[in-house]
Amino acid sequence: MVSHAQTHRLESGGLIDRSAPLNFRFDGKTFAGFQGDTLASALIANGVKLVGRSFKYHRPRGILTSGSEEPNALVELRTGARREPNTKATTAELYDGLEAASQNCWPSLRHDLMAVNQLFSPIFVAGFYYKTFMWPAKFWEAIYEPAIRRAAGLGRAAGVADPDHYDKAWAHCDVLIAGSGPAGLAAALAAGRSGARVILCEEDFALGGRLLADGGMIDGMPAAEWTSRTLAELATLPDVRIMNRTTLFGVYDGGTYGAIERVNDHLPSPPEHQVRQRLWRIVAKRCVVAAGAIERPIVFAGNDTPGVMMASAMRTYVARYAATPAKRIALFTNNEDGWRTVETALGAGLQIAAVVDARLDVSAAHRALAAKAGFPVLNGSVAGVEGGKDGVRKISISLTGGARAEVEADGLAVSGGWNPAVGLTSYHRGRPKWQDDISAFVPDGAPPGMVAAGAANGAFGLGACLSQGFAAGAAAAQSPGHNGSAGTPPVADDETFSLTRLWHVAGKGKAFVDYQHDVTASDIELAQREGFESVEHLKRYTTLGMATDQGKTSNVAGLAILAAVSGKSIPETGTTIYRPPYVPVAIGAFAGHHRDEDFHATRLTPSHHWAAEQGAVFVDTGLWKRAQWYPRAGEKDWLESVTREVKAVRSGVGFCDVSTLGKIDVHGPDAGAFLDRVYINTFSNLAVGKARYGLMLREDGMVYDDGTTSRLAEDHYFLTTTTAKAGPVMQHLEFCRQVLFPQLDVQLTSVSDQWAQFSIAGPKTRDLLREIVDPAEDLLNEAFPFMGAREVALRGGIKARLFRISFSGEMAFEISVPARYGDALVRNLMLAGKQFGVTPYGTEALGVMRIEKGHVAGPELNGTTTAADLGHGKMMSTKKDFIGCVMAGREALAAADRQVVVGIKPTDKKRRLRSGAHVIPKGEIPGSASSQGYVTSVCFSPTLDQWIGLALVERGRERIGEIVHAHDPLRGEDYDVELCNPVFYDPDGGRQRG
Amino acid sequence: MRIVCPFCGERELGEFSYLGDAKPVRPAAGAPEDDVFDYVYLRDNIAGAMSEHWYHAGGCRAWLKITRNTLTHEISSVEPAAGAGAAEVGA
Amino acid sequence: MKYSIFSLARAAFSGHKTWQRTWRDASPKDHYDVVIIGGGGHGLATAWFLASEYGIRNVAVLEKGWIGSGNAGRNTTIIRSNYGLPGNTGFYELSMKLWERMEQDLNYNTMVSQRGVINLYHSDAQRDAYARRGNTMRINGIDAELLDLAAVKKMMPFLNFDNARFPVQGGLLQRRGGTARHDAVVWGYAHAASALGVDIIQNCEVTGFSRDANGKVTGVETSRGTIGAGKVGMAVAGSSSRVAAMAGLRLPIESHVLQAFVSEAIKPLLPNVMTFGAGHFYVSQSDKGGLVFGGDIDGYNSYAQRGNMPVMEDVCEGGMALMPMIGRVRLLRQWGGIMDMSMDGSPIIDKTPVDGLYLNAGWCYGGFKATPGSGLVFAHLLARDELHTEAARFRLDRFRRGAVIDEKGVGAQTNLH
Amino acid sequence: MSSCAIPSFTIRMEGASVAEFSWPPRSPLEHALVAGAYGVREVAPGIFLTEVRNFELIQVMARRGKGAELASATTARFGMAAPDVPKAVSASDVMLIWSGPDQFLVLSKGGKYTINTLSQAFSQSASLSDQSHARAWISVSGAKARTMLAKLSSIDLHPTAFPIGAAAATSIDHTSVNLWRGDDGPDGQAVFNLLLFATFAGSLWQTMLDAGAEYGVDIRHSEEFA
Repeated sequence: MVSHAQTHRLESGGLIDRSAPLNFRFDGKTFAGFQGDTLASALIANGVKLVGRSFKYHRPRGILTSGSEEPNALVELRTGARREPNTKATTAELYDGLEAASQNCWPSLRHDLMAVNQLFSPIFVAGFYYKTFMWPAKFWEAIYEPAIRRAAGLGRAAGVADPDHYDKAWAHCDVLIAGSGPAGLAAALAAGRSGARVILCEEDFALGGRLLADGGMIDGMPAAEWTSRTLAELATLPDVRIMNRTTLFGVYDGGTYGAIERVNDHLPSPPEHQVRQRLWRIVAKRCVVAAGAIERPIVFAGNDTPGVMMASAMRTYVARYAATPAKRIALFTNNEDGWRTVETALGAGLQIAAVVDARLDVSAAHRALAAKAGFPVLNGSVAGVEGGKDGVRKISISLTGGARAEVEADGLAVSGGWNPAVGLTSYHRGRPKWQDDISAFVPDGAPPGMVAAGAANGAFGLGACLSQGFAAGAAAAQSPGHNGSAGTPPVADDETFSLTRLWHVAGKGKAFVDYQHDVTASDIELAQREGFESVEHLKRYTTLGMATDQGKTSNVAGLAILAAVSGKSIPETGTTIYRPPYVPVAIGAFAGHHRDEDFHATRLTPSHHWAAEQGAVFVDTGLWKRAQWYPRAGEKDWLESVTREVKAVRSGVGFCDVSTLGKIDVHGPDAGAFLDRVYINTFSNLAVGKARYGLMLREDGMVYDDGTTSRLAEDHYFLTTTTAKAGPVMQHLEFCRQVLFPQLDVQLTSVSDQWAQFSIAGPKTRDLLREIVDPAEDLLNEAFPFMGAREVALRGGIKARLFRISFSGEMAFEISVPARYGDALVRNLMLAGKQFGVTPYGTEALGVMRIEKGHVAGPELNGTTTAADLGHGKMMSTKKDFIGCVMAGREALAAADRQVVVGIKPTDKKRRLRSGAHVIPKGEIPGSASSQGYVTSVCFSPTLDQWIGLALVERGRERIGEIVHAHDPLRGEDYDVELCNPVFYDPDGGRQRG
Repeated sequence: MRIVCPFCGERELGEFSYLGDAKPVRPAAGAPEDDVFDYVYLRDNIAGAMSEHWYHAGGCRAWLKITRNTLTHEISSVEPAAGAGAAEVGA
Repeated sequence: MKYSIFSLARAAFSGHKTWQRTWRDASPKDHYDVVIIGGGGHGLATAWFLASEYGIRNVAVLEKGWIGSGNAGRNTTIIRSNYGLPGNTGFYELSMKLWERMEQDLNYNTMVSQRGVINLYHSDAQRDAYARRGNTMRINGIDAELLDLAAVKKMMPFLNFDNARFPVQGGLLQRRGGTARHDAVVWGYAHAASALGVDIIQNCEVTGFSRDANGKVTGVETSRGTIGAGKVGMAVAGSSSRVAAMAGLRLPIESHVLQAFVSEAIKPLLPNVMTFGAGHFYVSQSDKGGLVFGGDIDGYNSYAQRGNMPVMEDVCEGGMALMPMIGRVRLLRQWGGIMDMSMDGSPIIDKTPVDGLYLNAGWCYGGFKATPGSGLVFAHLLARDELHTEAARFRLDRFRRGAVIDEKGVGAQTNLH
Repeated sequence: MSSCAIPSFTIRMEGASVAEFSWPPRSPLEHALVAGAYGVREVAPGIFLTEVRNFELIQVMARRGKGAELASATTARFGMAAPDVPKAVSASDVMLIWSGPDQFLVLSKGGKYTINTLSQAFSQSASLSDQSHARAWISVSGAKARTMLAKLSSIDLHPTAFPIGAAAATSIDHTSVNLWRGDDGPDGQAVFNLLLFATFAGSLWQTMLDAGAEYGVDIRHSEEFA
């Protein structure tokens, strides 16, 4: 397709690279631009005026600004999975093949049928929706809300996974500088020369800030030359880092700053192995905010017509991009700075239609310029704009004194003064203060270590920017102790800044305050009339300042109008609270690497790769991957595999990796005394070479965790925790050791990763172990009784620890070997156990056997059960102080009608049980009063050949044998179950002691 | 937030975990139930400088007693818990 | 003036010059039957129920700043009644039923949108816990459905099902759950209460309590003078400890920051409210188009209304893990509210040991959905001096007795609730 | 492979067959680590990742009030004092790495300072735990080492902030690690060392590769004690 000619591009000038032409598409049409353009400047160069539609009325909108404060020119950038809604054309860097589309319009930008909303605009005033759509109630979700939702919103998200990658990084410096304008560069010079570590962040791709468009003379040379010399000097300083395409968006406690680096957004897609964007956490001792100021609009009728543009943006397009937003320009200003646009436009050979200046004291120099160039200077204000989606045609002016005038122009530059960029300085709830001479809020109460300099501090002159920036940089370097010479500060003259306050020109037609959200001056008046007088109420009622530009161009004008109608001063009215981020930041960047399978780290057991070779099915348990079962060829479902594994253990021998248990070495002369305080039962009297089951409470008396702890030496216990609580228990024990009982001589170390631990269970366990263990080790009951624990030698010279403990209820040992031998151990167990039919089993079979044995686990240790609830009330020592002992005695924890652990089995042996069913007394109607508990754990018991379960039931232990009702409306099931002893299998425990 | 661990130096917030008010002291064995209730449940919930227990979980595993202003998050002092670094005790 | 499409159309002819204040701008009187401290959703709802249900209209609501400036205006606007423990279940359902008639009750469109709330589960254990909770709901007459993977895929095909670290297995759905427009709830109650004679007094900070010789509270001292009161109700979640301390009370409450986030507005993307079960992330999309989302509390005591970066990252990581399609959607604003975190994660609505002083506190991060229910049961307590049957377990002495309502089972540590 | 002879034994099986058993230690990174190049290949690798295998790692924790005794026992045993601030000190065959208040790690070549050999020396003054199998040891070097580590670690690794011999107990990806800077490599580049928890090692390894891919990674493993 043929590229459209760049009809609005100047023959020469600008910071674009004319040797690097680029093609791009907007709404399906192909255009040409240059390297160094933004999408906005390239559209302007091609004479495109209509770029978007507004939020509520779908009014045609053009380009208002040249930066990240842009409210209007939002596009969907890129296509497919990379589509980015609401992208500001003013900051999107042009690249070859760029595709963008206008948004919030249908069927097309030029002929947007949603613009019918404008017909209803007399009704669609601020907050109209709070007053209607209430009847009939059902209609809200069915009709009104879907219509509102479809009409609202702006661009469309891609709707499919973001194909690009993001990462996050840390940086550290003495002095962090936001902005590379004159103040920022001067600050970097001073700090860098002093020897400080400096990071300077600039959101633009080009460095120089307003110098890029406004130029000026610094140290006797043109600004561009000074900038390049300065950058050259900074490049020689080893600890000065300049980061362009990087926006400092937030400041957090302790001098931590958030920044977003758009690493590859200027390319069609990131190169292989590279990220799209990078989130920086920058730790800085000092921060100099040299983020500049934002020019503010004046509110008048038709001020949203495409072709009405901020004066500074207008000259930026002309000077920096050699693109002409208009050929015949009118300027509406209330301050001196606006006139720069006139100078720039004249310099580029453009026509000036008129200057409308609200000030009475236009300087003689400006009047002379006007006379020379032949345009009128009108004292007054713009009252209206004639034009439409194709731009401005005519401007009507009310002259001071009441007369009216009209001027023909195709572009209107507007300057209502400048607002320092107070975002960063205000994010810790510092409220900016009003400075009368510039009629703007300036930073106050900045977070510790942060200062503002230059325009961000309300100093608008070039000389002041340089001197403030330099002084701030030097001071910021000094406080962390860098006292090198900062050298000579750069100097420049200061321009005069004179301004006559003007916020709003009364007139006919809609006058916009917040362009994107279509908030007009009359909306603000209405809100005030209805009592929304607090500036925060105003914001919430009208949505002023809540659009994607975060009110950068609208907030101050809005509160000024509110102040005027409520008869208060602007400082009395105050600002809303400033909220980070300074510019919107992609959610993907905050996530960085942590998405998809990398969302969280993964922990693998020592036998993981062996299990994977066996085709094990894995389950996520916290961060762990655990073998859930080991399917074999021909098995039709998990239940068949699990049933086989259980039967194999109960009849022969099997093993299971239990390395995920938390393991803690408890050392020291007071180790026993320490354990006595953290467990409800006593451990100081445990013999060396023995293990004991222990239960811990929280201080509020509820059960915290359980596990077995063995005494390996007089001053060495080996404590185990549940898999889930390994980390929290370690932290809790360290708290007990360091804070509660510091007088005890005890040391704790996590050895969870040091040991590969396996449970070997089944009647043939000893037979299998004998093949592995050194023949000199006696494993018979007399030498190694139930709950014995000691180190043994394995064949081949490896040392292992053996614990005669059983979770399955079978004759069983747990064996620990140093973790790097874990893989070898399972392979050797398989080899040695082949003759016994050894069977690896997973967590499902482990769970089945623990339910058969009535052992409590996660579903019962749910943080709301007491030791007595779990059937362990008698373990609670009455002879010692331990964590939780007092609160466990409170009346409700000791009540007779508590829900306690009991077994359940269906009266119909074929019936399947499900966890989460409620227990209702037989014959009672299910209801909140009749629910007496719920089913916590269920399994199919191969041993009993039926489903069984555990439940927490009121007075359950007194009701063994009672038939109750399992009520499960969620799954449409109701059936009878019998309450029974929770120990379904070998209640005497003969097998595990055998 | 950044915390200057007395053992490790300045570290970022993510390395630490929080327990809460360090003022309540665990009553000695045999204390009345009301005292224990007070220790476990009641809080001054100070708006201002507050003494707190933090744990350098992602670092040296020391429990710390930190004075921090709950209105500004400013940290004015950090000291180890009595049992952190106890090798010097009595030595 | 009654709000309707007709009054709106009429007003349009006058350029909307005829609208009155949404609520009267009242100055404090010397004495009220009931003074409520806190002009948030709960305080205003309490006043409205006192006036409309209990016939007590000599009521003032005192607000330190502007109404709705606390957590009422800083939450993620979710409404639901999917609780699992006795005490909570009935109360939140009472509240849900009041949401369902709120707009007609108040003549104010609070945009109650019953678009469904789904809690996703990622493991068998989580499914079982949700099954228990869902059955509790059903037994109490509350709608609940346990969805399997296929049903979740059909409803939300955009979730990450293929290469997730913790794959979604299903979800617990409450179709009647959803969202409401938080500020509108405040304004709606203010509008309706003011119309019934309640004085809403902004910029009026309570600085102390007036007590008689017996210690009974007889009024409040404020930045706008002393105001006498038959009874004083506190509804100042986030600041409960500070206000209670003025009456010499210590509470089982700590204040913590909860962050919330909103993205740029985009065209409809998410149909409902979702909670990720394998990380800290929940999300819905506002009618304006922004994704409104949040996660866990920052974890330490704070009154700073300012969030930290690690938690912000944690929340976004959860979001990207659940639905990587939001990677290029931009986060627009981040803010923090101060939560009254109670020691068992459940609220407290009770008389206090101080005669004449009544407490409504400890809402953790569940306060918004409770707004109408809280208003009704607190009004009941203030009017009748007895606990409403649906709030009977929210007693202050439950901690001492051990009758805690601990949905998460984490005990007396507020930052884990 | 000198001190790493694989223990083995044989047993007589039922029937007549003889099974060979052996105990080859398996690094937690054995599966994840694929020697060679990773990531960008057009440029010389900016990152060198080397897993060091075959080491002893003993955690030494002073007993209450026994700091001075432990210090003298340490000096007697190793001829150097254990650092009492976050540093790593080394002799030819051993490194003492600070790991927390009153504690340090003894890192030595496989078989050199085992838990058994050290238990005697410190029996009165310290508690010892063997961590030889609990960690994976990775050295990170190359021109882009700091840049890559800045994606993983919140610690300031600038030469002035983290000089040779500096050590830290810190976290990567919410997982505890020990990090220290050894002597610079022959190329003059800094060398950073990491001890990762074994069960997390594969996962963190992948995270490191992803962080380094854009700079080009050279991957290897070594039995040589650095």
